[in-house]
Amino acid sequence: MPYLLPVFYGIVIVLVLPLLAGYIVLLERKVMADMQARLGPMRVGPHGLLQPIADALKLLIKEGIIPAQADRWIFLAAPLVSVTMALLAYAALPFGPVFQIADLDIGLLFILAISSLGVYGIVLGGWASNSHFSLLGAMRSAAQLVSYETAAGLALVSALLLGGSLSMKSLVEAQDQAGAWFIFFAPCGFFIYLVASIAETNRAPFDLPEAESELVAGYMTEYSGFRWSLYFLAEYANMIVVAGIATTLFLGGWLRPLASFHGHILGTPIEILDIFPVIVFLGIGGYCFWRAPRQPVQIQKLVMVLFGGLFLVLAMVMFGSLFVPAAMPGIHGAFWFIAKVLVYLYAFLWFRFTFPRYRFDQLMKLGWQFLIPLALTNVLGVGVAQVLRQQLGWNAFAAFGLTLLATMGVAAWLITLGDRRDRLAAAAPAGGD
Amino acid sequence: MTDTHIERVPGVSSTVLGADEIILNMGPQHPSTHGVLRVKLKLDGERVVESECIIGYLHRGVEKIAEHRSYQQFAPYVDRMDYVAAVSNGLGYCEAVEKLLGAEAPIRARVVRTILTELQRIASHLVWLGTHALDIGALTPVFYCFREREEILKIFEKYCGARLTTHAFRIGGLQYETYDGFEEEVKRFCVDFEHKIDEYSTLLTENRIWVGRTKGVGILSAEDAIALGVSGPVLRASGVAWDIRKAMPYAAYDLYKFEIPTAPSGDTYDRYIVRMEEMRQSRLICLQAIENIPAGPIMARIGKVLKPPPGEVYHSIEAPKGELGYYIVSDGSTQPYRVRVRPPSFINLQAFDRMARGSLVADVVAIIGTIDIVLGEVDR
Amino acid sequence: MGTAPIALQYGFFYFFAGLAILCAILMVCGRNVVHSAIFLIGSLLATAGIYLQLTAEFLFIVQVILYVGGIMVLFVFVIMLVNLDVASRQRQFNKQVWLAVLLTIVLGGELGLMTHVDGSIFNSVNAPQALPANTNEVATALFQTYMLPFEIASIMLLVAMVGAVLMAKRRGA
Amino acid sequence: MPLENEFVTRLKGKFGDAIREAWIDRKQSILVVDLKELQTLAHYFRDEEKYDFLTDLTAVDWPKREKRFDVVWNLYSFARNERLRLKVHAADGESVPSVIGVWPVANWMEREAYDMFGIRFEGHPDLRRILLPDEWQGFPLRKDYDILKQDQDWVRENLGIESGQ
Repeated sequence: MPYLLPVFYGIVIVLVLPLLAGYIVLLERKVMADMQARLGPMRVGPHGLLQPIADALKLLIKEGIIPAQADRWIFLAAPLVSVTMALLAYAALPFGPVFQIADLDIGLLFILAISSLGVYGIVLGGWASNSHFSLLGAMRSAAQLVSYETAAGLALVSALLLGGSLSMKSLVEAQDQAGAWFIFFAPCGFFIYLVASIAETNRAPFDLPEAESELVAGYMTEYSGFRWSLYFLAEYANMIVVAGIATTLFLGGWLRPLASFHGHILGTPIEILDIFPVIVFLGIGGYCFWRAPRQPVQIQKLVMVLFGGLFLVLAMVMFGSLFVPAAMPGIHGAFWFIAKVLVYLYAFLWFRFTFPRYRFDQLMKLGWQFLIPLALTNVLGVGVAQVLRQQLGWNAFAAFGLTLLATMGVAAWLITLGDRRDRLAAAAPAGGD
Repeated sequence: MTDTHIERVPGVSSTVLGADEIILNMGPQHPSTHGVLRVKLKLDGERVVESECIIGYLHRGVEKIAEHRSYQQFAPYVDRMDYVAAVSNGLGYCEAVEKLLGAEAPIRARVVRTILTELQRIASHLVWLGTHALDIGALTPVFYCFREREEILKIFEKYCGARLTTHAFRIGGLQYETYDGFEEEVKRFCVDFEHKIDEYSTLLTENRIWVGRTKGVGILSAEDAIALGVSGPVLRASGVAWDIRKAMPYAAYDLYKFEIPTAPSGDTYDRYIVRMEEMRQSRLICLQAIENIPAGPIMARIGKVLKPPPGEVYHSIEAPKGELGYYIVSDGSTQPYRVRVRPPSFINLQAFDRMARGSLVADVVAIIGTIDIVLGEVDR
Repeated sequence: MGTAPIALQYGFFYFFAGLAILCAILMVCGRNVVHSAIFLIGSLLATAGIYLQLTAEFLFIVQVILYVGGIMVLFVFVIMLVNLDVASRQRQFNKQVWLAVLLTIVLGGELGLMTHVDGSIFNSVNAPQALPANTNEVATALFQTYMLPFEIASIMLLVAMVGAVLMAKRRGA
Repeated sequence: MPLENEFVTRLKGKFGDAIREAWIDRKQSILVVDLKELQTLAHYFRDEEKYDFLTDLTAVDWPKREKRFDVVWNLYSFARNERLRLKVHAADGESVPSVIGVWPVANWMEREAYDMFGIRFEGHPDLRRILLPDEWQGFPLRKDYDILKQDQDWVRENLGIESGQ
């Protein structure tokens, strides 16, 4: 039954994703709290572990308000568009060598196309709310998405040149064969994509569409309850998608670090990496058990023990799968994929709590005058390096090092150029018009 | 009084669309107007052509209240003006009444006043820094700032029992002796605080986005600043090295060495730099003062009932936001005949129009933040 | 996909085709410009679905990325920017309605005649089942077989773009 | 204590009767000048005597006096590091010349003085209430302003109940 497995995967994703998004929000709040010298959510469940569930329940039973002046049907449909597109993109995302709904020949293009449709949810929602804040937020969002999609797409092209395919699966396999992740070949491409993907998901420091000090909540201003949570889910789902794309294209997808050292059970010292997931889960589980008696309330102790047990089970699954060659790549691949996605998302959070917000014109300037030219240079450079390596037999290190240097040089030049332009612009209206 | 927020999308000149100037209303309920300030902006596209501040939403008639209270009774009211820097308000009022009486607080009282006022200046600047950064989208500094401010408020609380509206000083000196361990706590705070300022600095000072958002925004030239009566850090950031603590020393400022930080260009970034440096200087003043608090009485002999001889006095101090002046007229009775407060926020806010003209709408938020207003003081 | 039963294939085809036509009609008849735009998007997506069914994946993706994700976003953007309240108040059907009816009849008759007289026109090409990796083939066609026309086309587009920018700038100055 | 120094004699020599009184109160110099000459004096003080910073502008109400208002300008000179208090006496309804042209900072201060005392400033471009609502009745900082009556009227009008005060 070839149709059944993808359907099963699809159901798993639709069911698990909201939960995952909820826990990423918790993670975000915890990371934010840590960076800001606070504790973060601590009340609902031990260390706030049940907070996402409480939040979800609250949102579900909240009254959904439809403004009287709103365009009713579009107002109702827009969040659905957003969340549908966000979920559809998962169809081509490989969580592991096995866990992928459809290995499309054009997988990457599919994901890009679908996530570019997500902007309709935002634009239509903002328009249908019939509020200035919403409309303006939607406009900014659309303009931002369209501009940064170009930069992001160009950044991805450098990985495509290296991988020679559009299929997500073969891109990962290409990295396996190349012996190193593409981030080492095209670091500039990766960083351009990192910045562009933050902008594309409307996260700080590019969160102008929902800048609360200027636009209240942007396109979500008039939404509440369930529909608001759909937007929220779409935002986090999109974050996971862009993180998944970056992971697949630049960070080696489901591959373990040092993936070319094959082998399974404790042969060489390098195989310690195969035990790594087990150690991580054991550590988390152990911490949960250690903290459990210190929780103030009986039920929190119980929850803590349950979480500890969950992680112990996961550790056992990880350990057990080491001895089952058929299951090992799938399970461990999924672990590494999710771990890399989380690391990528951590960078998102880190940026968010470190940087102030760009002004809209600065944002556009960064996109059009810095990232896009740089991405073009990068694509050109990677292409040249490929030719040097394949046709002229250069050492990969030399070829890509040269590219990197050239791209960095262009970046520095662009920065000085931009600064000079800014100085000139600042000098011009200073006289007052 | 709706909060309609109209704006054009950049890149589209409004003339193309046939629309001329747009009136944009911010506040009085808006997350980044720092209270109940309402700003009416006239826009040409994204540029501000003209602006008008509409104030008075928090007017309580403090000056009228003063005429119906005795001198001592009015003292707690001044804390409610600039509630972010209540200690400074109290200092100005107490010293003004002392001047009116012809009395002077004992040296010990003056030194303790200096320490507490400088701590208050740090606390006030911390609130400014946190909220200003938050307006520009930096989420984290506000928590760091409030963490340190909490330490200062704890010192206040231990000293006089209140954190925000402290009423720390009395006319003629101090009500309370310093508590045990006061010196050590202030010293520990000041020593630690050096690294904390560096911490804020790392987050912002050389951050490209921060510099991009603040440099060249809301420029106020020195001539304009003087003509518009601007004082405090805003004036100093325009290059005028004028600080009442140096120019006309009060309390115990003549005993300590400190610098007046200035900056050349009078933009938002310079005001940021000046205030950061001021915190460092305040810390140094505290450290000098705490080394040697003279022994002696803490209250001058002025009697229980205050009946200043008829006449008038103007006394001003360098509050965190600028020149805070009290003009008190006495008719010889126990109640002031007239109390006029010269509020720094009110006067500095008047310069907003000059700073905002020609800037982008998104900069308005930054400019409001950089003036450092407290609406309680603007509206009184 | 090639293995799907023929009935399913027909079902999908009629679904997409019907959707495309329905959306197109609604787009023309709608009074609200934004609604019209949405129906146009629906029509484009349905067409993309037909492409997908023909296993022309690359065409499908291009349709979605370019038309729906790119051009239509700009359309919607502009529509929202210039508030077109005026259009919704105007009469939608003007005096050319009879001409339109006439043309429709002529066109329909023509189509019917052709299929009736010579049925071979419309089923001359039998799409091979499951084209192998047609992205590669598109690339080969564009960059090897038809390299010159492709490059000429792109240069013309570039010229047009630069010209448009120049004209817009001059008017602004 | 009357103020008699070189500065005052210079002023008196220049402006004669326009300088009505000069005295020192608690080490602060106070100058009462003629209302009509205020504009000239303001320009003179700013340009010649370098009192370039108008610190404060306010008023005091003395209802028993014939000219009931003292309008007070607090000047400061950066160059001399000195303050000077300028006063004029104004009757109710009498216009005081605006000094916005000399010290632009006077704009809001004059509006506030108008708001609180009802003193009109001649030549002010936009003399409206600033702190109180536009429709406010009376001028609160006048000594004969009955705060309770105002409150009762307001409560009756806006809330439709008798005031609790």
